[in-house]
Amino acid sequence: MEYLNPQYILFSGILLLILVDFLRRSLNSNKKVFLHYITAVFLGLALVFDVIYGNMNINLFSEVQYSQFVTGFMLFLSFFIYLFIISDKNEHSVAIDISYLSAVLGSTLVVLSSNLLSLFISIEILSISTYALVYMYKSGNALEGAVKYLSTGVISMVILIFGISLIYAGSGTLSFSSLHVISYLPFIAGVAIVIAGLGFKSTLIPFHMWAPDTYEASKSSVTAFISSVSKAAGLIAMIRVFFFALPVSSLFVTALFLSIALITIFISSFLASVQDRIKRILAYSSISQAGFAFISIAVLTTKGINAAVFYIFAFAVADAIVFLAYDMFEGRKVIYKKESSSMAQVSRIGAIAFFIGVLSLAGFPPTIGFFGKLLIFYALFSSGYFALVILAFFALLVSTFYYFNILSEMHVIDRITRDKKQLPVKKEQRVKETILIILTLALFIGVIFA
Amino acid sequence: MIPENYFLLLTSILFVIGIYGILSRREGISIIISSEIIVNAAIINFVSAANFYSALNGISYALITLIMIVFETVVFIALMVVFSRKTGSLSISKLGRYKG
Amino acid sequence: MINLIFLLLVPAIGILLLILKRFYDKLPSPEIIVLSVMGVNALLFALGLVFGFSGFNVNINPSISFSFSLQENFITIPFLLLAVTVPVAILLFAAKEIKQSKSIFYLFYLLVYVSVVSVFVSSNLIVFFIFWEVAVLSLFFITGLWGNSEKGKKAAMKFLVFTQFGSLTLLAVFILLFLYTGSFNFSVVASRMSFLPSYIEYISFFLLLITVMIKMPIFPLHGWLLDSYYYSPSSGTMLLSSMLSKLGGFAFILFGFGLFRNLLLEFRLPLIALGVFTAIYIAFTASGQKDLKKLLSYSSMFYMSLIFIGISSGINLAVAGSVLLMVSHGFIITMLFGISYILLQKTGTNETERMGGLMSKMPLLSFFLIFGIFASLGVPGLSNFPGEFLIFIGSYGVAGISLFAIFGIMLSTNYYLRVIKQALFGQLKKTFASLTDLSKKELLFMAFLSFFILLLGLFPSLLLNTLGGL
Amino acid sequence: MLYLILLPLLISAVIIPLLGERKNISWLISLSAAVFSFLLSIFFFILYFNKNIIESYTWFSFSNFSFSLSLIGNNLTLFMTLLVSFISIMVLMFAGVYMKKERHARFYAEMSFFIFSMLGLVMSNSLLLFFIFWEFVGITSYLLIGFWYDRAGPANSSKKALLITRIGDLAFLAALIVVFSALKTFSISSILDSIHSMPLMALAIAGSLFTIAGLSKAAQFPFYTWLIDAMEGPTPVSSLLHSATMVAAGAYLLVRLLPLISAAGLLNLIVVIGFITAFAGALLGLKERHFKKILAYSTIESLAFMFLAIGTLNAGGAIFYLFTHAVFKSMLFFISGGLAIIFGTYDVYELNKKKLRGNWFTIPALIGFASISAIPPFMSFFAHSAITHNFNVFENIAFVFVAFITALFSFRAFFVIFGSKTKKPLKKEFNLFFPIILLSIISTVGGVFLYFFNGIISIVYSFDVFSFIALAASLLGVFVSYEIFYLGKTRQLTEKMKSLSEKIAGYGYEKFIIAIGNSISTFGFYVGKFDFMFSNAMSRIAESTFILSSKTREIENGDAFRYITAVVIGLAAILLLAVIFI
Repeated sequence: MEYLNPQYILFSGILLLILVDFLRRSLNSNKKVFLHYITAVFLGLALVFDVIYGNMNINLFSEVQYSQFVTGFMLFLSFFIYLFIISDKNEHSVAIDISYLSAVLGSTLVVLSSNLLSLFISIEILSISTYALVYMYKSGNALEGAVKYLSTGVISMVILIFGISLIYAGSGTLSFSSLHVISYLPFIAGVAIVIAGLGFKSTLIPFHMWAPDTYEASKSSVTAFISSVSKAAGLIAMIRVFFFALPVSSLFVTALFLSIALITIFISSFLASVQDRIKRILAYSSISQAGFAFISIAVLTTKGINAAVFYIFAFAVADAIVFLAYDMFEGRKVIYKKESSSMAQVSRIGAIAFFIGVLSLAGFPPTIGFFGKLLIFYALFSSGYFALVILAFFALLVSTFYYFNILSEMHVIDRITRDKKQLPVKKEQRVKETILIILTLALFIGVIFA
Repeated sequence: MIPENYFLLLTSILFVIGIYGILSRREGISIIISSEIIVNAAIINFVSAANFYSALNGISYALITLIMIVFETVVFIALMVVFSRKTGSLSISKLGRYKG
Repeated sequence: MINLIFLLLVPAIGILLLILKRFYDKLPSPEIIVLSVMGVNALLFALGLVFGFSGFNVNINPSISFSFSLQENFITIPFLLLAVTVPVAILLFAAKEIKQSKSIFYLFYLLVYVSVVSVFVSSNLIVFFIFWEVAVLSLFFITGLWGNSEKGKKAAMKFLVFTQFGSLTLLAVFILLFLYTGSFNFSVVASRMSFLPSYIEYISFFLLLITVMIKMPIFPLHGWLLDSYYYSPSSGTMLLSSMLSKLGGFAFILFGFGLFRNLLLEFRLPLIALGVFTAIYIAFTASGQKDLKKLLSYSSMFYMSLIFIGISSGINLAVAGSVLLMVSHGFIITMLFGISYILLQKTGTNETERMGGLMSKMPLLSFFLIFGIFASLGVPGLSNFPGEFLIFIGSYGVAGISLFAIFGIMLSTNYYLRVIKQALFGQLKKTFASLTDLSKKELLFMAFLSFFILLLGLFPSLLLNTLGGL
Repeated sequence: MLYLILLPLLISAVIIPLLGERKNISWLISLSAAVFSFLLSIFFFILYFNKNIIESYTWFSFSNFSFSLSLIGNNLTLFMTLLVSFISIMVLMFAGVYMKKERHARFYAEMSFFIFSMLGLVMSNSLLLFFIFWEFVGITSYLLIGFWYDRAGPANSSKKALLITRIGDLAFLAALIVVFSALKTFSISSILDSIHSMPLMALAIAGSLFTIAGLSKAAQFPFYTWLIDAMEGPTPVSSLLHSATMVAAGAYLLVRLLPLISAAGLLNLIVVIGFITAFAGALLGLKERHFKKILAYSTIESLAFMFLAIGTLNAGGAIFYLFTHAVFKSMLFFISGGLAIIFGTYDVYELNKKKLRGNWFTIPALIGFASISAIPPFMSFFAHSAITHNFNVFENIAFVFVAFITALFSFRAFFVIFGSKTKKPLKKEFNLFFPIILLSIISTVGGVFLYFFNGIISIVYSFDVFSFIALAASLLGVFVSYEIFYLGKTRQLTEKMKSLSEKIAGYGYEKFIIAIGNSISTFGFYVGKFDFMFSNAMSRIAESTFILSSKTREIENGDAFRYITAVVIGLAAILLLAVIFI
């Protein structure tokens, strides 16, 4: 029983795939699809085991109160995103399956890591496999996205490890349970550098600049993964380090975090509102979502962390939905905001799912985006940050503006009845729509986790 | 016995040199090389701190770091190869299809 | 006993049917579905008036005290009357106005309907907020998609951003209440109001004021009003003016008067002064309008400011008057907007100066226009009078300044009479020689509303007796 | 049971529109309703004579406040119902002639409703009910004045009438609120009982607001202009408006609330306004050519007399004069309408050319104009003496002048219209003939009413020196006007009088009112513009931030190197902050 947890399952999946790939010569090329199914089965199994048995619990990786929930939704999302990916009949190599599995593994490990170094390793696993995913899942100009992602990523990673090494030099330990705050310059500098390093993964401004480009360059289903699961991992890492490992409740850290969060929310909102391409708006919106989650982390209270975890879940699901739905439209050349009117022609269900996803991102009830924001404001209020909430309101207004700019252009609805001219529906589109429906349902049912 | 602070000073200097290296050149390769300098600084930190605290895990952290960074470098260089093949240059500034 | 959930379930079934209609064309037309839904709901409401309503409660997430609970409160019945009846009339009207994407329009229409009804009966603040937002959203789309083709979207966006800010401040109030009382349940919150520290009380009260002032709207925060009223389709304008603005008043009574009564009493003088200023300012603004729809939009705001005066006086007499005025104004303004749309359709212009002498060609329409105008001028026997009267009596007792709002009524007499004179009286223009009077459906619409205007005007005690809990 | 008096007319007001346009049926219904009301009034008058019966109904009540509507049956109110319903019968009969060619249903429905409201008004004991009927009267009069909506004149004048009387309505409303807040009751009788428990401030406010209401309804200075314009309406409407209903309501209100007004200390003001109005009305009437407008000015003046009586705490005199005035003024309007039906004009000089003296209109007209001038033996002479009872010396002296000028301007009209002798007699139509003759008989022998009247309301006559001086002045006025207008002597004087009245007319009061109206519109227009800018200001601010952010987007120019730089800058910033703060 001890080994029946998602991490081992995923790891064995990776090994199996490598083995099979190694023996590929002997396999028929038709059997490749079979490998995809195996991958999907492993992801599904991981999800099931997470729900039943929870995560692995060893030296460097241990469960915390929310880890089962977080890995659960990560696996849930990864599973459906993967199903979405393979529902495309496009040939893709087993390498992608492997990197996908290892990315998922990395992100679940981030949640569990109880040591700064294991955190670093998990993030590395996640990063490296997502670089590969971005590049290998060929779409338009994936190379540019990959290069931008990678060059920023490499620097962030080395910064991170340097920060970790400074912390080690300052305190002599990297284990979260034994770390404690000391007022020693190298240690402080290390902490500061770690903030910068982790900021990359969770796309906080000013470490966000790769994100819009990479999101736009890579295939939307991959973007869905990066912007939901991988970003969730980055934010969870923030929580791990700054709430559990280094409970620094000094005014300085709070002020720094809050200002980073506010800057992130505001700048991304304003930048999103002047974009023309839908995907880029979504990219910036995804950054602003991270800002919201971070604002809740920044208060550094239990309420704030709970709110942040729930909010991360909420926006991850919504982000996954909008990017997956957008994947369907992207194929039909719906690029610019004003073209969103033809979304509904591509897929009516896709359009509606996109619609609801955006609503959730904008924080409209009764979706979980609203409940996430509710919890965040609750956390902020209970720590007494009234002015901050009002500021956040303004940012929300701006975000309402750009979200609804897409939606009102969308005519979700207007054209459907008028134009009977529907594009022919393929079988895989039905599969995709089903996936979207399931995810959309999660947007409503997710309330029970709040 | 060299005091711990000397090592920290050294690694800080290395760090700054690395950062300078990253900022001064636009070729992908120079970025990865400068990054290596920073990683080396981190490794020095780990090792010296392990010595200072007389705990062995610092050494193992250094080794793990080394391994991980090798992966990273490999991926980076692989991508750079593709990149230079496609664009005929190593300057990452040449990219500009996706912007603001 | 009629369970309140039925009032929500019936429209929900209607929504489902509308969605299913996509796939099975054999279902009746959307208008009929919506009409029957509303008919059944009205019947349920009538039954409920006779046999009483019972509450409904389902716990969803106890950790944030989120339960789907519906309960009558002290001002529910009059508002329910409004929410159950006026949309029927608007439907009669929309059936003529809306030509494209009918099923989607009615989907949004039912959403507005169900959300307004639910806001009035919900006793959990989250449920309240959810439906509050759904109403805003649906109206955003109604304005944006069926409104003026050029400016509709912009107006809708303005409406959304403004009201969204109001919604967020309301949300902040709810969260603050939850923070200190530990519950989103209205009755629990009400019983634990003493837990709030005084500064929190102040903060929440002012946030609530912002919400109310945006929603009703009141002077500095009324920027969205004109655009969204003007560029909406007429049925959207009717929904906005008769339903959405009433949500603001409802929230003000429920929370401002129900929860923060001490603060309301403390601040009533400046609030009444603000209301009086708004009333006079808007009456002047309306006097300057040449366009009938704009004029009506502003005049609608004028009555909302009277309501604001009434509620902020904090006297139960005036609050009861505000409730009456809100209900009655819902009927009247719907009728007036309907007439303005019919005039636009028939004469091709919204400017009263360019009409003239229509009375000889359209006696029925003229009758209803004059009827509506006199009703909104507060002629006794019609529904605005008891409300206005109670508001003035109540608020005069606490602030003599409220009498100055009567000057606003004077100004509105002026502009309304100008409308009658320019549009109906005078010589018939030659271009209008072939005008026809109201059709049967429009007549039904008018008669339906007039019936309620007369009924509530003659027997205000029908509503007042339900307000005993104030 | 008093509401029974109201019912017939209400029923007729509802039934007539339902029946639609049918020949004469609307007329018959409304006439018979008025007759019913009249009979019921007689019945109740006899039943409740010298009693004080209050019938109260609760309209609605809320938390200890009861909004009750009550009717009162006593000598005064029932006498007023008698008067109103009687005059209404006469007017409706006349309307049968005058409105033959018009569309009936709307007219008679509105007339019935109008009479209904007036009957309700005179009987109501609750101020709330009083206000309700007061509003009804105002609005129905608006609709009636604008009966010929497709002509420019009625369209304008009806708007003006309602606007100006609406000032009074709203003043009434405000006063009602003030009184209710102070005393928690609407009942006039209990209000008058407890005046002294009212705070002085509230009393003053309420009193002046009620006075404004009364003045505006009764078309006194400075509100009189609407009444002149209201002549654009059909003549039956004018006659009803002028005699027993609309304008009388203003005086009646003050009569009912006389103790309150006097406690508020407004009596002298009312007297002054009364004199101003009387002078102004008479002088303005001098230049008028339009028969109905001359009558309108005389109405204004007569009402001013009532206000003089009210201002001197002489309720009985006011009511007596109201009665007298109602009788002769409606008759004069019938005459004007009758002439207009036959000759198609209201212009007195046009009528002069038609050679009217000697036909059957002459005697009633003479009676009417003599009544205006208060010449014995007509009833109005006694009424005048009743008015002047409480006058002091100054008021009496002023009144002498008024009497002179009144006689002058009223007989001017008579002499001009009936200036030349005719040969052929005019046709007599029963519905026209009967009311005129009946009313002229009443105005003639009305003096006999005196003793009867005294039983109804306490009236004191004062046939003192001044009343005879006033009589002499009136006769002088008749003589002067005979000299000037009939014989055509002293043209110079005529010209002077004309120019004087034109000067008064030209002092721009009308223009001033119109200017106020226009400036409200203009001001409203600018406020509207301001509001438009104001509401757009916020979106402008939002747009400017978007412009700002479209500049910021330039930072992300797609150069990956810049992205790395951003990371390093961010790192440096955080590091710097960390080092500085710790």
